[in-house]
Amino acid sequence: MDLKEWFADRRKRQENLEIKQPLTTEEYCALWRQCFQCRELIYTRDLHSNLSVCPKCHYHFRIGAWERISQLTDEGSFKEIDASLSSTDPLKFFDTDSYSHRLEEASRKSGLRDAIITGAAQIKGKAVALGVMDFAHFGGSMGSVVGEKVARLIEYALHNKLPLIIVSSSGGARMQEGILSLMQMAKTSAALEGLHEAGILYISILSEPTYGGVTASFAFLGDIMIAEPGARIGFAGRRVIEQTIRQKLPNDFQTAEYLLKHGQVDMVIERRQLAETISRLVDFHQTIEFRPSAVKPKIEVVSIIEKNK
Amino acid sequence: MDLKEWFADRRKRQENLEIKQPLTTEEYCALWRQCFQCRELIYTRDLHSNLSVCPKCHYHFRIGAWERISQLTDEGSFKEIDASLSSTDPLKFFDTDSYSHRLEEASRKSGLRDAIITGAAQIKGKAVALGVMDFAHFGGSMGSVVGEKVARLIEYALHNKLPLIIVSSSGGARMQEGILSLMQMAKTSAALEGLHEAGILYISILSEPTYGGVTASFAFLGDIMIAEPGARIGFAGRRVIEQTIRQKLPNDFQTAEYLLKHGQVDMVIERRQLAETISRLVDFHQTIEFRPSAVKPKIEVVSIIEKNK
Amino acid sequence: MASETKPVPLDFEQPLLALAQQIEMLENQLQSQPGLEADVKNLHEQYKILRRSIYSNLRPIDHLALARHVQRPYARDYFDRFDKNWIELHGDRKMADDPALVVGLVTVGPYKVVAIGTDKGRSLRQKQICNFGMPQPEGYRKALRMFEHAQKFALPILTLIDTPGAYPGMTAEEHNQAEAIALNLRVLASLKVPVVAVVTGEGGSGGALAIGLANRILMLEHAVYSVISPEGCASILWRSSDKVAAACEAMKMTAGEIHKLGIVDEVVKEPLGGAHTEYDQIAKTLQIALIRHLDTLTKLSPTRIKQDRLEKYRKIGSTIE
Amino acid sequence: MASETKPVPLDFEQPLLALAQQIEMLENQLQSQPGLEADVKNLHEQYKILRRSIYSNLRPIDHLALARHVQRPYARDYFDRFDKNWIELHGDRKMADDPALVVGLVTVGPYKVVAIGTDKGRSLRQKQICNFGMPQPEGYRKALRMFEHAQKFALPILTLIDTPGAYPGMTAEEHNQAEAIALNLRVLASLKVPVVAVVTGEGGSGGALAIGLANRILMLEHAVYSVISPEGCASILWRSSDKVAAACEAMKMTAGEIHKLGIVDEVVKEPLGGAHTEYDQIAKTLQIALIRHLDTLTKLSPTRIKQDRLEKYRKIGSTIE
Ligand SMILES: [Zn+2]
Ligand SMILES: [Zn+2]
Repeated sequence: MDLKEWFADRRKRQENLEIKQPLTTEEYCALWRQCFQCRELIYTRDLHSNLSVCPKCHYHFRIGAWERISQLTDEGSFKEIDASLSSTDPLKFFDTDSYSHRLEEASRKSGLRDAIITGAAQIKGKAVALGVMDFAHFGGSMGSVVGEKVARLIEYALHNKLPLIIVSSSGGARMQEGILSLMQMAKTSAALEGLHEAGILYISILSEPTYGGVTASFAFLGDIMIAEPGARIGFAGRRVIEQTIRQKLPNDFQTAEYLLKHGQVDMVIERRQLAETISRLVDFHQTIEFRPSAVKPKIEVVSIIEKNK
Repeated sequence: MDLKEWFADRRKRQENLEIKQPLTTEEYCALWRQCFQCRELIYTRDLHSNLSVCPKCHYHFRIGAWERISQLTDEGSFKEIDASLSSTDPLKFFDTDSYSHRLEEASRKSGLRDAIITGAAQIKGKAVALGVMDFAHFGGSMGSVVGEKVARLIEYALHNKLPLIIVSSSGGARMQEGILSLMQMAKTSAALEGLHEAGILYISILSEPTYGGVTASFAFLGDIMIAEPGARIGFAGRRVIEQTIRQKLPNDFQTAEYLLKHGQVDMVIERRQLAETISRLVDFHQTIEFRPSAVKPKIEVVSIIEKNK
Repeated sequence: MASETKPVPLDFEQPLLALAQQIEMLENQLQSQPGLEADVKNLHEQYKILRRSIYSNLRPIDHLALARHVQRPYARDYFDRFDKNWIELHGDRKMADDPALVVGLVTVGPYKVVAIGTDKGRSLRQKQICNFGMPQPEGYRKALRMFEHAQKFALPILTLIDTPGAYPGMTAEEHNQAEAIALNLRVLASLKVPVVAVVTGEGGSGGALAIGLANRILMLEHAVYSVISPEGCASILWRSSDKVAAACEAMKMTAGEIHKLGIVDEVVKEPLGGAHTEYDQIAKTLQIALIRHLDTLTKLSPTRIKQDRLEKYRKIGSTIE
Repeated sequence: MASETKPVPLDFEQPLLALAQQIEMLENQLQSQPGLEADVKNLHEQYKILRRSIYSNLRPIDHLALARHVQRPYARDYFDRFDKNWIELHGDRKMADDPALVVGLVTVGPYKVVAIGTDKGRSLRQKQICNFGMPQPEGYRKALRMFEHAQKFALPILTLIDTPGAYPGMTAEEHNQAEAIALNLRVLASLKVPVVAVVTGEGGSGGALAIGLANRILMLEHAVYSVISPEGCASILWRSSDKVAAACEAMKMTAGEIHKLGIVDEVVKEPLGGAHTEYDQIAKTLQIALIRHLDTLTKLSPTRIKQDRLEKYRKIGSTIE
């Protein structure tokens, strides 16, 4: 019997009711979470203090944009921009429900206006322009708002000469905005051309999961590409590919580690190392000209060096 | 009994000696050549008038630099440059014989100073800078002379704003010049950087065989890459690869057609089409700005076109 | 299409077929009953009217059927008609030559252009070779090489798009399909030569966009362009494969609708009955439109050409603040 | 190398080993025969003299043995010592991460550089993974990506070369090894950031040159650099595998000889006994040399840096007119 059943059973049998009511399943679920990978039950507070990484098997749980921001940035340093930018329903899209209504539902559940938060921040003392996507809002899908916020963030980075950091998590394009959503791929990539030309650093961080139009645009255009351990990342989804090629894919297909092996990301970095890694990368690329420090390093001369005559 | 044996036999048996001496084997060989591919015997004069292509199976025989130049260029248009540039023996290289002596032997056999002829020419009316390698001279190997002549030809093309055409055929680097020969790869590639920056067209033509240092430098840096049918082209030689991977390679490995399939050349062009193809490519790339011809083409308006409002 | 090839009829053309059969029947009786002549003439008139009426009332899914018509002209059909001596180039220079993506040097009226187009393949064998018009990363990288070629030689770029999308295969993912598309987008944005894209048939998602980021986007009258295939949309949003027609409607994927959204610059009128009924005619019509856009674009400075493209995409989207 | 690891002796060091054994024997007898002390001391002196004498009379093939020594320090050994926090990057962004070619961001004294090096692998397992230091096209394309990265961020490039050459494999050819190397050469020639290349062990042919076209070329004292492996040269020119020593002599492949030919700008002195006997020391010596060259090069303008490199290569060769 696992813990969940045990709690449920206890409630059913009304044991030891004298002192305290037993936890309801809902209360139980709020207090405990089970690791998707190793099935370990983890006390929710412990999970959060461990950056939502399983202490036993290091499985990296999906995290929301605000949790990510608080993990990455120096306390109090994040200043959101374009917070009020919201979706319209340009196509008056209706499937089994209207897009307008789905938007409301999505915001109610996620507490966000759209699937990305953008702003200025400090990461271990380094000023950056930061965008963080949230899969919990509408599957992290990219519609006009995500596209516009990413484009504005890129322009913000360009005008303020700030390194750009984007943490992606997305199921792909937002179908309900039709062709407009497809065009956000073009819009964000075109905006990045400006940053690229100016020689400003862009670090793209791929988290579980990142797919479709987001990967095939700004998320794969980083100067440095970082993935979180175990994150599944790709253009086409696993199921679509299996249907197309009519064979089973390897288990680790499209994982961060698989991508590393196939040369698609520079590194797979544990969440606890992420802020430090970003900070060091930003620091390394801040030399815009060759600028040796004023003080030469102390190195013993241990050997004669032949000079070229 | 094949024709060769028949001629030999005839001589031995002293038949029909009254009117004419029979052909000696040497005379016979000068008159007839056998196709390497389909084994057909071809009258040498026919072979030459067919551009040294087998009339039966279209096998493209190796041809020398001067024969190539006469095939490609408009009659009398070729003006050689750097004709007197010759090899030295910078390493005083000696294996079973001295490099100096081998150089003499090579020139005696090939009638050339080194493995490339360079100059200015017209191809179907288009002015070009042309370099043609000759495998018959020292296996078409690249030493200081080939490197220097290619570099000068590139500079000639650059200064005169002429499209550059190089027909390669080479076994690789000239070992007898050691590291100096390796550095010709760097030298020719660096020279091409100037041409590339200036936006001048470079068509690289690969003929049977092209290998080693020549492929890994100027021969694979063409804006347009053309190979002759059946030509074997690669970096490492077939035997070396078979020894390394310990398996047999497919028959068509490293052929022009194989390269086409693997995306390495733009086209495989029959020798009889080569001059015409070069001429059309040169013509196409001669527009340096967008320059619509003065006269608009006559096209019937057959349908209404909606204008974007 | 060769004139002897008969156009294959589509579902929505059934009423026309029925009428055509009636006409044929009557015509067979004409010799015995000459009095029917007026009726036959009248029916011919009716046929024309019906045809026009059908074609002016196409539903989105009918446009889709026309866009996917087996006889739809493909990139090579256009290139051949623009320039019978066009020169095809091959390969990504790295590992493969993707037949689903055709590239070459094509003269369009007074302009020499670097031409890039998807190819679905005509025969079954060709279709398999061309992977039914779904390029792989090697195809997009072949296109990328041509973008750079065009930039180097200051040649305008023309792309013809007719693809279900990028190929969803295992090797395609291993060879970084996402990066191949993304990089094409950034490089297309950077070019200082004019880029004109035409959706000639299906514009399928990111796989179409990868050669579609352009100064001017044209769509043939019956072409469609969408963020996901209507089948995919129906199965995800309605969880039903019966809802393809609804998905077509909801996504606003026809040339007319996308033109109204301000994304497509021009809708190119097709011959009545669709582009597949008159290859020469649609090629001529398209050529005239292309020349007109190139006339405008080539007058701009290289910097302005790039700026024009960046501004176009910067504006696309619908948000409130 | 960790101090506890004993250097593996080479053939030409046999006389030293014999002497060392004699010394050990005598030392064992010291307690019983104290009169031997002077002899022991004398033999120790002899040992030092012999070692110096051996190392000042190395034949080319002895340098080759040192350059290929199993304990020879590799790129990672240097990067670790230049900057214990150096950041390794991975992959060509297209399909693979070639372990035979290591790339990263390394601080060398006051300079941040993009560092690129071949890796032969230390353990048998690593050697197999690293393909014995023979990169494939994907490796050279990883390097190419880093060249462009360096150019974008105005970072100097440092390359450390120790490779038998590019991998002669079937896939390597299919993935266009020739183009991968050739393109690296042209792009290296185009860069406006300083490039310093160091042959630390074996400089094997085009596979070495693909990351070796630089403003300054350094060679470690016992490193070798040649257009073909001496084994290959012997088998082609002498048609005999016994003639490796002769091929080594004939090709002029040692640091000293190549320096005399004017191709190498500096020969970096190794610790007596070879770089493998003192990792920390050779890393320090190399670092000093690198900083000195970067001091000079970073003072030049970007245009001048490129020009400096082009001029260097334009001159290489020996011809008469
Ligand atoms: Zn776990
Ligand atoms: Zn033949």
